[in-house]
Amino acid sequence: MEEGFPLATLVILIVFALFLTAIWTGGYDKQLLNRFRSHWLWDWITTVDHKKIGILYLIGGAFFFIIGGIEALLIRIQLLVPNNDFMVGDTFNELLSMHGTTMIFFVAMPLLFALMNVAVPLQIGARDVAFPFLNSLGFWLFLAGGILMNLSWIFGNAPDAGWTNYVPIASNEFSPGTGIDYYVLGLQISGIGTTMGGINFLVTIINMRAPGMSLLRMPMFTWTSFVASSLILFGFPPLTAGLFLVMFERLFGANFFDVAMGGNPVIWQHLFWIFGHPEVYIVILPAFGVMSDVISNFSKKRLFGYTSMVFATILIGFLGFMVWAHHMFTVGMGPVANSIFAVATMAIAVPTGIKVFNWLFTMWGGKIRFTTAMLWAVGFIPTFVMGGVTGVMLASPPADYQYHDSYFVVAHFHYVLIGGTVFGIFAGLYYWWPKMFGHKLGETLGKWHFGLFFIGFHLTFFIQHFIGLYGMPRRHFTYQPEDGLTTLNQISTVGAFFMAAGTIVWLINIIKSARSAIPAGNDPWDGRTLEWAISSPAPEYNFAQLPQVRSLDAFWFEKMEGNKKMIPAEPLGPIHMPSSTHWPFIMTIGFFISGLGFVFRSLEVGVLGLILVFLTMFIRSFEQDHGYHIELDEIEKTEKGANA
Amino acid sequence: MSRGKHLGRLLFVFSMIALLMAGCEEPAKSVLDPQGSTGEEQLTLIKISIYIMAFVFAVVMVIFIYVLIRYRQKPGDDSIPEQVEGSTKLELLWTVIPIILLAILAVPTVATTFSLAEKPSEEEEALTVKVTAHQYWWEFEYEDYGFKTAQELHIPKDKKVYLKLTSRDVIHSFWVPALGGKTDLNPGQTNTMTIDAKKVGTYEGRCAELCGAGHALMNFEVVVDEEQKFDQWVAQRQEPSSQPQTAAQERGEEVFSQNCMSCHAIDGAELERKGNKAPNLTGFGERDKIAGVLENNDENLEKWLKHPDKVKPGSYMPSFDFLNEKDMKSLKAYLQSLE
Amino acid sequence: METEVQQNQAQQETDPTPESAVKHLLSFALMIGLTLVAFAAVMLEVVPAGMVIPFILVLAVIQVFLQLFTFMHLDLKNNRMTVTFVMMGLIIGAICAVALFVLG
Amino acid sequence: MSAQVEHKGTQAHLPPHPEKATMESRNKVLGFWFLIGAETVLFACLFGTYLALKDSTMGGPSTEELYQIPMVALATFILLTSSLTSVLGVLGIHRNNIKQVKLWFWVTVVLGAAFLGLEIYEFFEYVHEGHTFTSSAFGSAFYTLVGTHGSHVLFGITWIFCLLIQLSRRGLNMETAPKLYVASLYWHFVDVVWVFIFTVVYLMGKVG
Ligand code: HEA
Ligand code: HEA
Ligand SMILES: [Cu+2]
Repeated sequence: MEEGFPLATLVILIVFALFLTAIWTGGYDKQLLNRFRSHWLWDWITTVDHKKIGILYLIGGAFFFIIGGIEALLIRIQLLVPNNDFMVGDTFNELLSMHGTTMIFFVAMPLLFALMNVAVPLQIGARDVAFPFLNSLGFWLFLAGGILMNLSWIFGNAPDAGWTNYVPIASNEFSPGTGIDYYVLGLQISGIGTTMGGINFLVTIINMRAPGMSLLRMPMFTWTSFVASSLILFGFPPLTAGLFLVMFERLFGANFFDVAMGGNPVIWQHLFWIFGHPEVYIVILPAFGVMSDVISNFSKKRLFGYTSMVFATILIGFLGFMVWAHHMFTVGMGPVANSIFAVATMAIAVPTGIKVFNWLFTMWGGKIRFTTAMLWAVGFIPTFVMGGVTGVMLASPPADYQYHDSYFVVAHFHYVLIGGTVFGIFAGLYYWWPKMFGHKLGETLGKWHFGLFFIGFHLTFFIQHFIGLYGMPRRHFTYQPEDGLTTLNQISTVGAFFMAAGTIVWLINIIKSARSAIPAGNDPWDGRTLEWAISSPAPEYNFAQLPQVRSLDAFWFEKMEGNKKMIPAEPLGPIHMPSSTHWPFIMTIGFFISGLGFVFRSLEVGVLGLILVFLTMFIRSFEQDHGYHIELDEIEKTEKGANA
Repeated sequence: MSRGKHLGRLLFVFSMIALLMAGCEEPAKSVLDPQGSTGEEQLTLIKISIYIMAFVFAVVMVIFIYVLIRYRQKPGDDSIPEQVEGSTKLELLWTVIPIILLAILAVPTVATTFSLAEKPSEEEEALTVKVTAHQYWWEFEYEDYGFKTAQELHIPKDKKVYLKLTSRDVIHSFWVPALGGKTDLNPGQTNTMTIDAKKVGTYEGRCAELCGAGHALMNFEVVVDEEQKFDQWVAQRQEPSSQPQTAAQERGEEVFSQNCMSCHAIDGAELERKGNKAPNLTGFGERDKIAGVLENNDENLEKWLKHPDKVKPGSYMPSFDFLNEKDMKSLKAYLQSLE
Repeated sequence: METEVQQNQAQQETDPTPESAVKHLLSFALMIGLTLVAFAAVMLEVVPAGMVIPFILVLAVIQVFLQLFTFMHLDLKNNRMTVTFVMMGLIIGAICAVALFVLG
Repeated sequence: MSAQVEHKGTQAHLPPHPEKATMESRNKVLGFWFLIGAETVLFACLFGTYLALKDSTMGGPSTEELYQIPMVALATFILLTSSLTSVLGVLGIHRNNIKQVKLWFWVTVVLGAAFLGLEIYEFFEYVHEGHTFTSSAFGSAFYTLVGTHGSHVLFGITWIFCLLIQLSRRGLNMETAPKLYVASLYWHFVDVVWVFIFTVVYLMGKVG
C-alpha cells in the first residue's frame, strides 16, 4: 500500500529529533532547558515514584477506556437495526479489533497496574519498588504502544483481524496495508513494558517486605498481584514470540503461516492462546484481590479462609497455563486433545469456587457497610459467578461447538471481564482514591455511577447469551430481519448507553471531588492493612520508619492492641531515594520511532529507533546515579504536617 | 436436585420471556431447537450444564442475599464482629461438591466429544460432501455424484451426511445452528463432521470465524428434502438444463461468456472454459438466495450484478454496471433460466 | 518461608570461604563429556535407533541442571523462590514446545 | 536498606559476595533470574515452532542433508568453554581479584565473538545451498530460532564488553561487580539455550 514514508510521519520524527537534541545539548539557550525542567510536566515525565506512576497508569487507562468504550458504542449502534449500513465490512472489523485490543491491553492491564503500583508497596511496608527505573519505563512503553496502535485511526487502516489476530486474515495477502502492523508493533512495545512491570512487582514482593511481613501475612491483593505478575512473566513471552513471527512474515517474507510454503496457521492460534488464557487470569486475579481486601474491610472481618485463598490463587495461576486450547475446540485437534483440555478447564472452577464462598463467608457474621467500593464488590459476586458458570459451560467441547464464536461467548467474557475486572477496578479506585489523592470520591455520585453501570451492564450482556443461542455469530456486522434478533440487539444497545452514562457520572465525580478536595484523613475506611497506617496521600518515602508487622491485617492488629500506629522496626533516619530520570522516556521515544518505522515499512527508521534505544541503554549503564537522601528534619516536618 | 430442576425450568421460562420480548420472531436457526441428532446431542449437554450451573448460581445467590440482608451494619452498632479464621469443614465442603458437580458434567462431555468425532459407519451409507470455503462463499462438492454446487447444501432427510471441510484461502467456520455445532475450515487441512436432519426444511448457515470484510454475509442454506426429492435434485444437477430457450436468454449466454465465464462455471452449458474462482452457477434460477444473502428476484439480481461490493463488502466479484440495459436484462433472463 | 528475608541477610554475612574453581572445572569436564556422548550417539549410531532422541534429550537436561546449579550458583537452600520460578519456566516452556510440536 | 550505598569506593570494601550484599544487588540478581525464566518460555515457543515446521522444506535441502555436524561441534565447544571462562571471572569477583576478572571476561568475549563468526559463516553456507529465510517454512523457523540465539550472543558480548570498559575505568566495586555477575548469568543462559539447539535442531535433525 503505502510505499515509502508518509510525510506526516516524517514531520513527527523531525519534531522528535529536535526535541531530543534540545534535551541533549541543553538547547541553543540554556534557559529553555531549565524552563523544561521546572515545568510540572517534567516532574511527571521523569518520576520514578511508584505512586505517581500509578496515577499515570490510571490516567492512561481511563483515557483508553473512553476510546474503547466509544468503539463499543459504535459497534452497538451498528447492530441496532438489521442490515444497518452505518459501519460495515472492514470498518466494523477494525472497530471490534481495536475495541477488544484496547480494552484488554490498554484498559484492564494498566488500570490494574495503577492499583498495584499504588497499593502493593504500601501493603507490604516497602519504601519503594525494586526497580523504579524499569517501573517508569514500563509505564511509558505501555503508553507508547497504546498511542502507536491508536495512531492507526489517524493514518487510516486500523487492525482488522480481531483482538486474536488470527492468520491468514492477518497476513499480507488478506490484510494488505499497515493495519496489522500497528497491532503487532503496538502490542510488542507495550508487552515489553508489561513484562518489566511484572518482574518489578515480583522482586518487590519477594525482597522488599517489611520486617515480619511473611508471605502468609501479605494482604490478598498483594498475593494476587504476585501471582498475576508470575503469569505475566511466563504468559507474555509466547505472545512476544508469536508477534515476532507475524512481524517477520509481514515485513520480511517469512513463511510460518503460509500453507503454500509449508507453514501452518494453527501455530499462531496456539501461541496466542498460550498467552491469551493466562492473560485473562492476569486481569482477573488482581481484581479478586481487590475484592478480598474490600469485602473484608467493609465487613469488618478478617478474610475467611485466608490460607485456602492463597493456595486457590496459586492453583488458578498454575492451571491457567494448561487450558489454552479450550479456545480452539473447533479447530480440529481431535477428541483426545479436546477432552483433556476440557477437563483441565473445568478444574479451574474448583479453586475459583473456593474464593467465591470464602468471600460470602467473610461477609457472613460481619458488619457490612455499603460504601461505593463495597457496592462494586457486592455487585461483583453474582455477576462474576454468572460469567464463571457460563465459562464452565463453554468448557464442554460438544456444547462449545455451538457456543463458539457466537454471542454466547461475547456474553461470557464480558461478564467476567466487566463483572470481574472492571467492577474490581472501580472497587479498588473508590477504595484507594483517598490514598492516591488525599480525598475520597463522592459517595452519592459514586452510587449513581454504580447503579447506572450495573443495570446497563446486565441489560447489555444478559440478553447476549440468547442472541448467541439463537444463532448470531460474533464479529458479524449485521443480521437479517427474519433472524428474530432485532429486539434483543436493541435492548443490548440501550444497555450500552446506560454504561456510558454511568461512566460519565464517574468522570463528573472525579472532577467534583477534586474541586472540593475534602481531606479524607489517613484511615478513612477503618482499614486493616498497612497502607492505612500512613498519611493520605502517601508521602514520597511511604514509611518514615519501616513498620514491624506482627500479624495478618497488620494495622488492624495494632488497632485492636490499642495502638494508633504501627510499631517501628527501625530508628528514624535519613531515607535513601532514587533520583528522577528522563531516560525511560527517551528510551520509549526510541521504541516508538522504531515501531512507527516498521509499521511504515521503513527499515531505516525502524533500525534508527532501535539504535536510539540501545544508545540510551548504553548511556544509562555508564551513568552513576546513587539517588539522594531525604534528611531527618524534612521527614519530621512531613510527618508532623500529616498528623496535624 | 429438585431445586436445580426447578431453576433450570426457570431459566427456560426466562428464555421464553426473552423470546416474547423479541416480538415472537422465531429464529430460523436456533441452538435451542435442533433438527438433527448432532444438534440434539449437543443440546442435551447444554441442558445438563445449564441445570448444574443454575444450581450453583442459586446456591450462591441464596447465601448472598441472606448475608446482605442479615449482616448489614445497623446504625449505631459499633461492635466488632468475631474475626473468624476459617472453617476446614466448610472449606472442604465447597471443594468437594464442585468436584462432584464437575465430574457429573465431565463424563457425558468426554463421551459426546468422542462420539461426535466418529466417522459414520459403512451401513449408514452416509452421503459425503466436500465443503470448500472461499472468501465469502461456499462450495459443495458431491464427490459420489460428480458435481459441485454453491451456497446451498442439499441433503436428504434422515441420512447421515459426512462433511469434509477445507478452505481455499483463510480460516472459516461452518455453522448451521439448527443442525449442529461448528467446525473450522482451515487452509491446508481437512476437518470432518457428521450431521443429519430429521425434518424437511431450509436451515440457515453462517460463517462463524472472522474471515474478512464480507464475513457477516457469508451465509448459506441447508436444504433438507425427502430422499426421493433429493435424488431428483441430484439427477437434475447431473443433467442440468442450461440451454437458452428465448432470444433474450441466448443473448444472455453470450454476455455471460464474455464477462462471467473466466470465474464462474455452469455445468451442461456449451461454454468452452469453466472458471472455478467463483461459485458454480448451475441451477441458479432455483436458488433461494443470491450470494447467500439477497432474496432471489430480478431486482436484487441487478443490484448484485451492478454493485456486488455494496451488497457484500469485500466481495471479489467485479461490478457490471457498465452493461447496457438490454444486456443486463438478457443476462438476468439467462441466469434465471438455469435449472 | 516465614523468615526468608532474614535468612538472606544472615547468609550474606556469614559466607566464609571464597569458593574454589575445582567444582567448576569438574562440572565443565562433565559438560564436555555429556556433549561428546550426545554427538557420538548420533554420529556413531551406538544407541538403538528409537532411543537416540530421548537419550540425547536427557543428556541435554542434565547439562542444563549442571549449568544452573554449578555455574549459575543456584542452590535450593538459599534461593527457594528463584529455583521455583526457574523450574516453572522450564515446565511451562516444555509444555509449550511439546504442544506446538504435537498439535501445531 | 539504609546502609546500601556506602561502599562506593575502593576495592578493599568489596564483600565476598557483592551480588548478595545490598538490597539493590539482590534485587538485580533476582530480577535477572526472572528475566531468564521469561526467556526460557520465549525460546521454548520458538523451539516448538521449529519442531512443528522442520519437515516443511518445500523441496529445499532437508535437515539431514543440510547440517554439518563438525562445525556445530566446534561451535558447541567454543561456547561451552566460554561459559567456563565467565564463571572463572565470577570467581575472580568473589576473590576481589580484578586482574582475574578482566582476563576471564575478555576471554569470554573473544570466544563469544568466535562462536558468532562461526554461526554467520554457517548461515552463509546454508544460504548457498538454497536454504534461506524465505525459501520455506522450515527456513523461516530455523533462522528465527538460531538467529534469535545468535542475537543473544551478540547482545551478550556487547554487554560484557561495555562492562569491561567500566571495570577499567572504575575498578571492581559495589556497582560493577553485581553487573558483571548478572552478565555472566546471562551468558550461561545463552549457553543453556545452545545446549538445546545443538540437541534439538542439529542432532535430532541428523536422526531424522
Ligand atoms: C477475566 C477474564 C476471564 C475469566 C476469569 C474467564 C474464566 C473462565 N473462562 Fe473464559 N474467556 C474470556 C475471559 C475470561 N474467562 C475471554 C476474553 C474469552 C474469549 C476470547 C475470545 O475468543 O475473544 C473467553 C473464552 C472462554 C472459552 C472459549 C469459548 C469459545 O471461544 O468457544 C472458554 C471455554 O472453555 C472459557 C472458559 C472459562 C472458564 C471455565 C473460566 C473459569 O475460570 C471460571 C471459573 C468460575 C466459576 C465457575 C464461578 C465460581 C465458582 C463456583 C461458584 C463454584 C462452583 C462451580 C461449579 C461446580 C461449576 N472462556
Ligand atoms: C475489559 C475488556 C472489555 C470491556 C470493558 C468491554 C466493554 C464493552 N464491550 Fe466489549 N469486547 C472485549 C472486551 C471488553 N469489552 C473483547 C476482548 C472483545 C472481543 C473483540 C474481538 O472479537 O476481537 C469485545 C467485543 C465486544 C462486542 C462484540 C463485537 C463483535 O463480535 O462483533 C460487543 C458487542 O456488543 C462489545 C460491547 C461492549 C460494550 C457495550 C462495552 C461497554 O461496557 C463499554 C462501556 C464504556 C463506555 C460506553 C465508555 C463511555 C464513555 C463515554 C461515552 C465518555 C465520553 C466522554 C467524553 C468524550 C469526555 N464488546
Ligand atoms: Cu481461556
